[in-house]
Amino acid sequence: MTDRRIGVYVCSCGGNISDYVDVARVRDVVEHEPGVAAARTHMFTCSDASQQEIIEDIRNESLDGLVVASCSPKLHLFTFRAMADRAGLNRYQYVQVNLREQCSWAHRDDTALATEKAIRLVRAGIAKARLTEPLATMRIETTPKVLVIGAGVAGLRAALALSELGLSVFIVERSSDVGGWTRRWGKMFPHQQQGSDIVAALSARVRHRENITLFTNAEVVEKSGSVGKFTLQIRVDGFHTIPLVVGAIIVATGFDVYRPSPGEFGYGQDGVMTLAEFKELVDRSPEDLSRGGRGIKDIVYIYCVGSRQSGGGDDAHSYCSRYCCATAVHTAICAREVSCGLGPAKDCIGFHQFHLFRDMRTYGKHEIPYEDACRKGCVFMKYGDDDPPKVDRVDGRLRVRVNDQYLGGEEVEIDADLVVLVTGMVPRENAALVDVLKLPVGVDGFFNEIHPKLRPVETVVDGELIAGTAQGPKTLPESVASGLSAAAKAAALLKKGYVDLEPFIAEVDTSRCVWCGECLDACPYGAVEKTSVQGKEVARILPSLCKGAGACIPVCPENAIEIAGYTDAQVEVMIDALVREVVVEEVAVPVT
Amino acid sequence: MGNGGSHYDVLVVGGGIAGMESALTLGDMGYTVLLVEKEPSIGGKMVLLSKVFPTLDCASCISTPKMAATANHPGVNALTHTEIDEIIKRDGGDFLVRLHRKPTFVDPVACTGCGQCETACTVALPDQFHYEMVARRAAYIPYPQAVPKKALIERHGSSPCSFACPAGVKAHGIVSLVRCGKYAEAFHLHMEDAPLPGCLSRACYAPCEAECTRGQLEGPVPIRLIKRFMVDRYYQEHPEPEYGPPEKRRGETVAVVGSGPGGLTAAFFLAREGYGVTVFEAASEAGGVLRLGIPSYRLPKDVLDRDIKNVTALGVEIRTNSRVRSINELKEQGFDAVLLAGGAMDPGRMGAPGEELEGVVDCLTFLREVNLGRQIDLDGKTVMVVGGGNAAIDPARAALRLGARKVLIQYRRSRAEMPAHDWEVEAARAEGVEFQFLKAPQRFLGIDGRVVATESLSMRLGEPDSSGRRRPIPVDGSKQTIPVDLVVLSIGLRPGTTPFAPELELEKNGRVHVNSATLQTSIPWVFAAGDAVSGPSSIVDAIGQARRAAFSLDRYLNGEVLGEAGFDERLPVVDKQAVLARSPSLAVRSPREKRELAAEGRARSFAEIEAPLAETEVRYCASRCLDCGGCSECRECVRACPANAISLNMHPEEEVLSVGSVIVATGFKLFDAHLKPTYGYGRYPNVITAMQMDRLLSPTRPYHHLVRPSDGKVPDNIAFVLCTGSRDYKVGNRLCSTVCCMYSTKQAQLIMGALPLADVTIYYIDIRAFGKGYEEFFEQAKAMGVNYVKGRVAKIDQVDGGSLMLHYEDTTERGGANQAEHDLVVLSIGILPNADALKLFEGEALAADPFGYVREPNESIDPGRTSIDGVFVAGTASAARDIPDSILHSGAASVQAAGYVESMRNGR
Amino acid sequence: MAEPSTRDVAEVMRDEMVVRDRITALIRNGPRTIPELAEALGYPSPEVVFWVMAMWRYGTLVPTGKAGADGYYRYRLSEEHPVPTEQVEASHGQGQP
Amino acid sequence: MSASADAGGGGDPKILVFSTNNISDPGVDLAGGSHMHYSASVVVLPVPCSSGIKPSWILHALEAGFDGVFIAADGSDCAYLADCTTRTGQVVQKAQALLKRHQQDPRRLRMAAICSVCAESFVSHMEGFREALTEIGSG
Repeated sequence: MTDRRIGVYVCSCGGNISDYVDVARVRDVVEHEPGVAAARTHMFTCSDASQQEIIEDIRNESLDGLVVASCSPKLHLFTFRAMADRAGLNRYQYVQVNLREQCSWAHRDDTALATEKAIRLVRAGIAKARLTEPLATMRIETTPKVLVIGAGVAGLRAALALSELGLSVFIVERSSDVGGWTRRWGKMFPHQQQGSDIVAALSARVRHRENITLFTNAEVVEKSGSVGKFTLQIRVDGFHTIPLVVGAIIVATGFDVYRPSPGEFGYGQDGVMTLAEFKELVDRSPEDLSRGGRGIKDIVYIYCVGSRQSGGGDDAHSYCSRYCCATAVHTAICAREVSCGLGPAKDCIGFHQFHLFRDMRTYGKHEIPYEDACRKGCVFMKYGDDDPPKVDRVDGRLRVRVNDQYLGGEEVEIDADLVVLVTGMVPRENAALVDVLKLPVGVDGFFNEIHPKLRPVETVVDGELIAGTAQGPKTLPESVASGLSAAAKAAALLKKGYVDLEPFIAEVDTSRCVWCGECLDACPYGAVEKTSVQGKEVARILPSLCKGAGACIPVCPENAIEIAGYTDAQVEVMIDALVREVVVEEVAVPVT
Repeated sequence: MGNGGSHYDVLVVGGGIAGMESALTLGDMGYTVLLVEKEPSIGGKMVLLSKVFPTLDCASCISTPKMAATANHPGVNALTHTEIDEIIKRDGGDFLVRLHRKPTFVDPVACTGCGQCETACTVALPDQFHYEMVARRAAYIPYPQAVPKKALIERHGSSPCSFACPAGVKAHGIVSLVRCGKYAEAFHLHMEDAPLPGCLSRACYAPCEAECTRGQLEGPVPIRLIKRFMVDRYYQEHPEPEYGPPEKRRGETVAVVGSGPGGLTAAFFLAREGYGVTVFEAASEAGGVLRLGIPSYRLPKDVLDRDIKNVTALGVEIRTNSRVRSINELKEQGFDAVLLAGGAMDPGRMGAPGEELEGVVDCLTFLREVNLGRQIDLDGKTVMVVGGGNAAIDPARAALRLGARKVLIQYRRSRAEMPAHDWEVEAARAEGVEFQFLKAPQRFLGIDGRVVATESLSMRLGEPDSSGRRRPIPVDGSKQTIPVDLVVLSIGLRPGTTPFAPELELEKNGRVHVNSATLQTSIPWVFAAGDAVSGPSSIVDAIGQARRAAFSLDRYLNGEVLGEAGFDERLPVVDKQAVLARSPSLAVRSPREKRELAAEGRARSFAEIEAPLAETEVRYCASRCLDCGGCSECRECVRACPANAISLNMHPEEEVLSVGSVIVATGFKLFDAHLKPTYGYGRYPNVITAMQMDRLLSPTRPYHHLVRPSDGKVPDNIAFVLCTGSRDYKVGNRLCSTVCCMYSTKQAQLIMGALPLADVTIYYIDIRAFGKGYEEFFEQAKAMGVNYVKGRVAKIDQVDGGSLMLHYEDTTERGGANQAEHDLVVLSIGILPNADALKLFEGEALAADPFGYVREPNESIDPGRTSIDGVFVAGTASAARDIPDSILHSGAASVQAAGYVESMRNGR
Repeated sequence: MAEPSTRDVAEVMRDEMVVRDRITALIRNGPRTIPELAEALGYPSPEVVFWVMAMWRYGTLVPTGKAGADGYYRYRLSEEHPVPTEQVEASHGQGQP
Repeated sequence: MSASADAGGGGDPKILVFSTNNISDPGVDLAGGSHMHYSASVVVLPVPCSSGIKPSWILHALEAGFDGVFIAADGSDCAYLADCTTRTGQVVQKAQALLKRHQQDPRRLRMAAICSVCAESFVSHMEGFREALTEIGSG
């Protein structure tokens, strides 16, 4: 019935299994299963001595399949795979059966039934082993080049890091300049460096790297291929197109500043400006803070403009923009410095800054500048989530009314020279790029990572990484860390020049496939593509992208896809073995 | 590259989420990585969480694959339970690393993680992975998801009591077994190390108790009495030993000279090894000093008889009335080796006139007569005992029991110099023995050859003599005559080795000359122990020495090299102050009451003086044990382990290696909620920390359900106090901890899921829901009904039934002083820098920022780079961070570390 | 009942080894809540919580169904006690080659 | 003489559980590791991801003699797919339609998310399913 030669090893686990499962009986029953060439019990299968014995069996008995029935595969799958390697048996022809966690320990109340179950489990393992074939890990060659899209700080820093690892980098920047928003800004928190200086330093370093190529006024217009080898078309200066081949792509396209709609908190009126605009004003002011020749003495900051707007209209931004509280506080300190110098409060008489906020989100070390602002005379007033301040113009001056929750909701009126709308970050308009790269975008409009906790720079498209504020609002150091992290992931893919993949991936039976496209839709990794075999349109699985999850399998109407290790035949023989009755005579009468 | 040891491209210190991420990233790049984690599992704190915000993913489900990947990555070597001793930057730009692997006392290869050792273990310790909400055992698997999933044993060192025992009896093990009611196991444990538990539990001077750490509090654990209960119980149930001669027999035979404690012990251990053992005893009965020297009111003879059976059951033959006069004769009789264990039997003489008179006897002779039951009538007589050792006390007390009217002890030095144990002196005094210090007889006066009086002189103390004690100098004109009927001389016993003088090298004082480590004599096949070697000493010392001599003798007969190795495998003794520091709030627990028979009544009877402890009393006394060493060495795990994986004599393994770059991923410390005393943590059981709440909400929780710690009731009104230990000058931490708002919001959501009827209130200052998806998560919690109150909590008081009154100021209300009652309060404790990170480096120091975190000198451009070129920092070691930010930061550290390694390779 | 605890946590936990026999004996006569056990044992209930939870952890006792209307669970002996030492020994012996 | 032991836990309904290598199989392991009990008639077959289970396998299991099939799904913790639960739900729907077409009671198929530490939840699901299948009776 079978010409397989399978070794079966049933472990006592020093009593952990054998106290509840009659391991000798299990062995006696299963050694008559078709294809079983050796069946033994061990006190501890994982011990060196037992492994050595199994290795000798594999060699002496020319075993071509192996079943170890012991503890959970989480403990020893790798142990026995390594043992198979040493014995010269293909590691994927080894099957582990879980007799401890899922049998003896769970059924300590009935040893007879535990033994029956163990027999069925081991028979299923044998049945699967009979249908194993030698498999090899797949080696995918990778191109040691990376494309970075966006030459803001995150992109520039990522490029530098990769270049230092010997990987070639192409930077594609849509605008004519590098540095993004940072280039436009003066003193930035938390380290009081000038944004322009940071960019200058970075771009100088980039220029010195021979293996970095920078394209400005450039866009990615076409992409094909997959991780390890993407082929791209770059359009530069609007007309000529350059082809590039890279192994990975880092998307670091940055953010935009929220632009309030006209009338929102008085926006559009003279003296009402966004935080970004105000920051530029402060940065530009060498000594006294003034506008149009008039000194600025009373400033009102209204926080959460364009952020945390739940239940609003279409372009409402329900998320928190993360950087604005700290930026506003920092800018207020800078504004005070410009107006009053670094001296104590008495030097600053007549200069007032009112911060109308909801929650002060100066997390972590940003707490210190917030404290500093409090000490330096900034007044903080909390307004209710559903009770925003109102900005009017009265007698030519701006008047802000707010119900201050710190005063039990009492209304306060403030006459202001300037109203600063603390505006958040919004996603950059990137429709064309999204279309080319097939990158997923979240409900907030930023690019979506594959896992928000543990894989914050990876996307569902292997080899396409997201960095900096393209993924969501961030401060400068956070954005740079994100860029470096994306560089790390790119290097992890490309540095060795190849990637080894487990062979448990999907495979299409082209004789059955009629190309309906269901699998293409089902695969979140883009591992399916249309191809043609002898003129017939069929699906093809890209091994480098397939994760072996199997999402394509149940959707195929023709039952044309299988995963190695979990084929129909394997699963069905296992099911049959798991349900088959255990008959006592089997001990004596070999099953044919 | 390196000075000894192996080389890795990168060392990652810390196996939490940041460390694992860094190691995996670098491993994938193709670099070799050494990951060092001090805890017994990688995974850090994240794997202990219930779920993670804002996705409510199960923390275990997303951590464990990462842990498995780290452990199995071909480029990553993950060492757990390992401490870095120092990292030194070298001129070439690489780093020298010294580390040591802490012993787990379990062979990791053999261990299958089955947990049977845990079930068997007799020591309960607070479980650090459950933040001390429940006990674990000293033998334990860190938690079900641990990687590697292997048991280990918590041992701080030898417990002082066990370490103190000259015989190596595991006093701590016996106490912990008795504490559990495992009396027979305790007996067997004793027999591992000494075969005379009955005698020792009565007549031992109990150095274990003298060393007991509890002695520094209200009094030591009464180890000897605990042992006595255990032995009595066992002997009652087992009048005969449960075993016979060992199955494995050896051809060689050994002669043991003397059947005192040393001889019996040596015979026992040799017989257990399978040797044919014959004990030669000069007296008519076996036991030596145990039978002849110790009166039965201290050691009943039936106990001694039963102890001797422990030895004879192994097939040991004891030949009484057999004085050995020549060692060579024994050889001629066919013995392959001889062990001399004769006692100090030759009485010393004072050399005073009248010493030969009838009625002047040495203490040994006197006690031998008494103990062998000779009729001695001292009714109404006066007895003087001369001497200051324990050997003076016993004859004095025996004389009282024989009817003496007056018993007097004269000692030529003062009380302070007296070698006798205090309690013996006190017991004798209580019974009516009179002590005269700084007095000694110079002459014995007799009539008809029989002593009638002594002539004593007073003494004063001069300069210290060779023994280190001050020399007594007679005071002129202080002569005093005292009428006596009997004088017992208890001075200077000498070993009875004289007959062997021609055959064996002896010291001047008559002791046998031996190699002090091996106890081998000048004749290779002769070993010696006990008083014959060290002069008169205690029973337990003799036993310990005999065991050592038997060990050497066995090695000798096996043809093995003799030496120190292999005999004493004790760990260094733990520091008692450290033990006390572990439990700063120990309450005084009354030691048991001393329940001896009243002194007046007992002094006239040879019945045993000391009353036994009752069972409940014994277990109470045993529960006072502080488990100084952690593990008690009771060996229950050794018996339980099916894989034979327990190895109690592991030692730290040191390693020196070189690495190209270092990533510090040492994580954070949690704020200690005790430091905020107004919140009552540690005093009010229903005030817990958020880490504890996270454990309670986890499926692998310490309790079977979310119940409050005061009484197991399901809580229905739970409060969270945010910013506990954060944004707070008073506790020295001005920083925001970044994660508390969100984890509290997460816990609130989970509580609403687990207890739909419960009210949950979060007291906050600002809700810092700043990350991706956080604001939405916060809104979701509000929509579920979580009540957010803006205000700092000033104080928490406990009210009736364990509930808690929170005093807070609602900053959104005018004059907002307020209070509210809750039945469970969660302190959302903050994150603090882990100062350990800064101590890793020798030489060039790793700079800290003003808050104590690892400093990143150019964070805006090179986040993750530290003050030392080539050293990087990942995760919360440089700032409070949530998980995604830690991951990003780890990526930054690892790519820069890789860059450093490349620049080194290219010789920059 | 829930007096501020004065005893060291480690010391309380250690007492499990002494008290667990008594708890076992008490619940053998029928399920009890923690306050009931505290009353019967004469120990404060926060201490009893430590012991009951450790005994649950190591398989000696289990709660009976859901908490009662008073908010308390009742505990009974589990059907399967921890393996008695004799049994471990037997399997150990069996394991010798 | 065929002294046949019941091919299952003493007459309990025979349940086939599809678990997932990364998430729910460790959860089932933990049940055993914590010495919780469920019927020995429950057997577990691990697959990579619950969204990759074929309805035909489920039908095959019932036709081969299992009384019920339980999918221990990854739920939101799935390492492969963010929408794993939805996809597995679709597998269940398809399978139930298939079962109906083959005159099998669709109640014989159940699904629940079992995380890697959901030992108690797994055991209670097994108990509930056992009761339900007992009520349905042997097919």
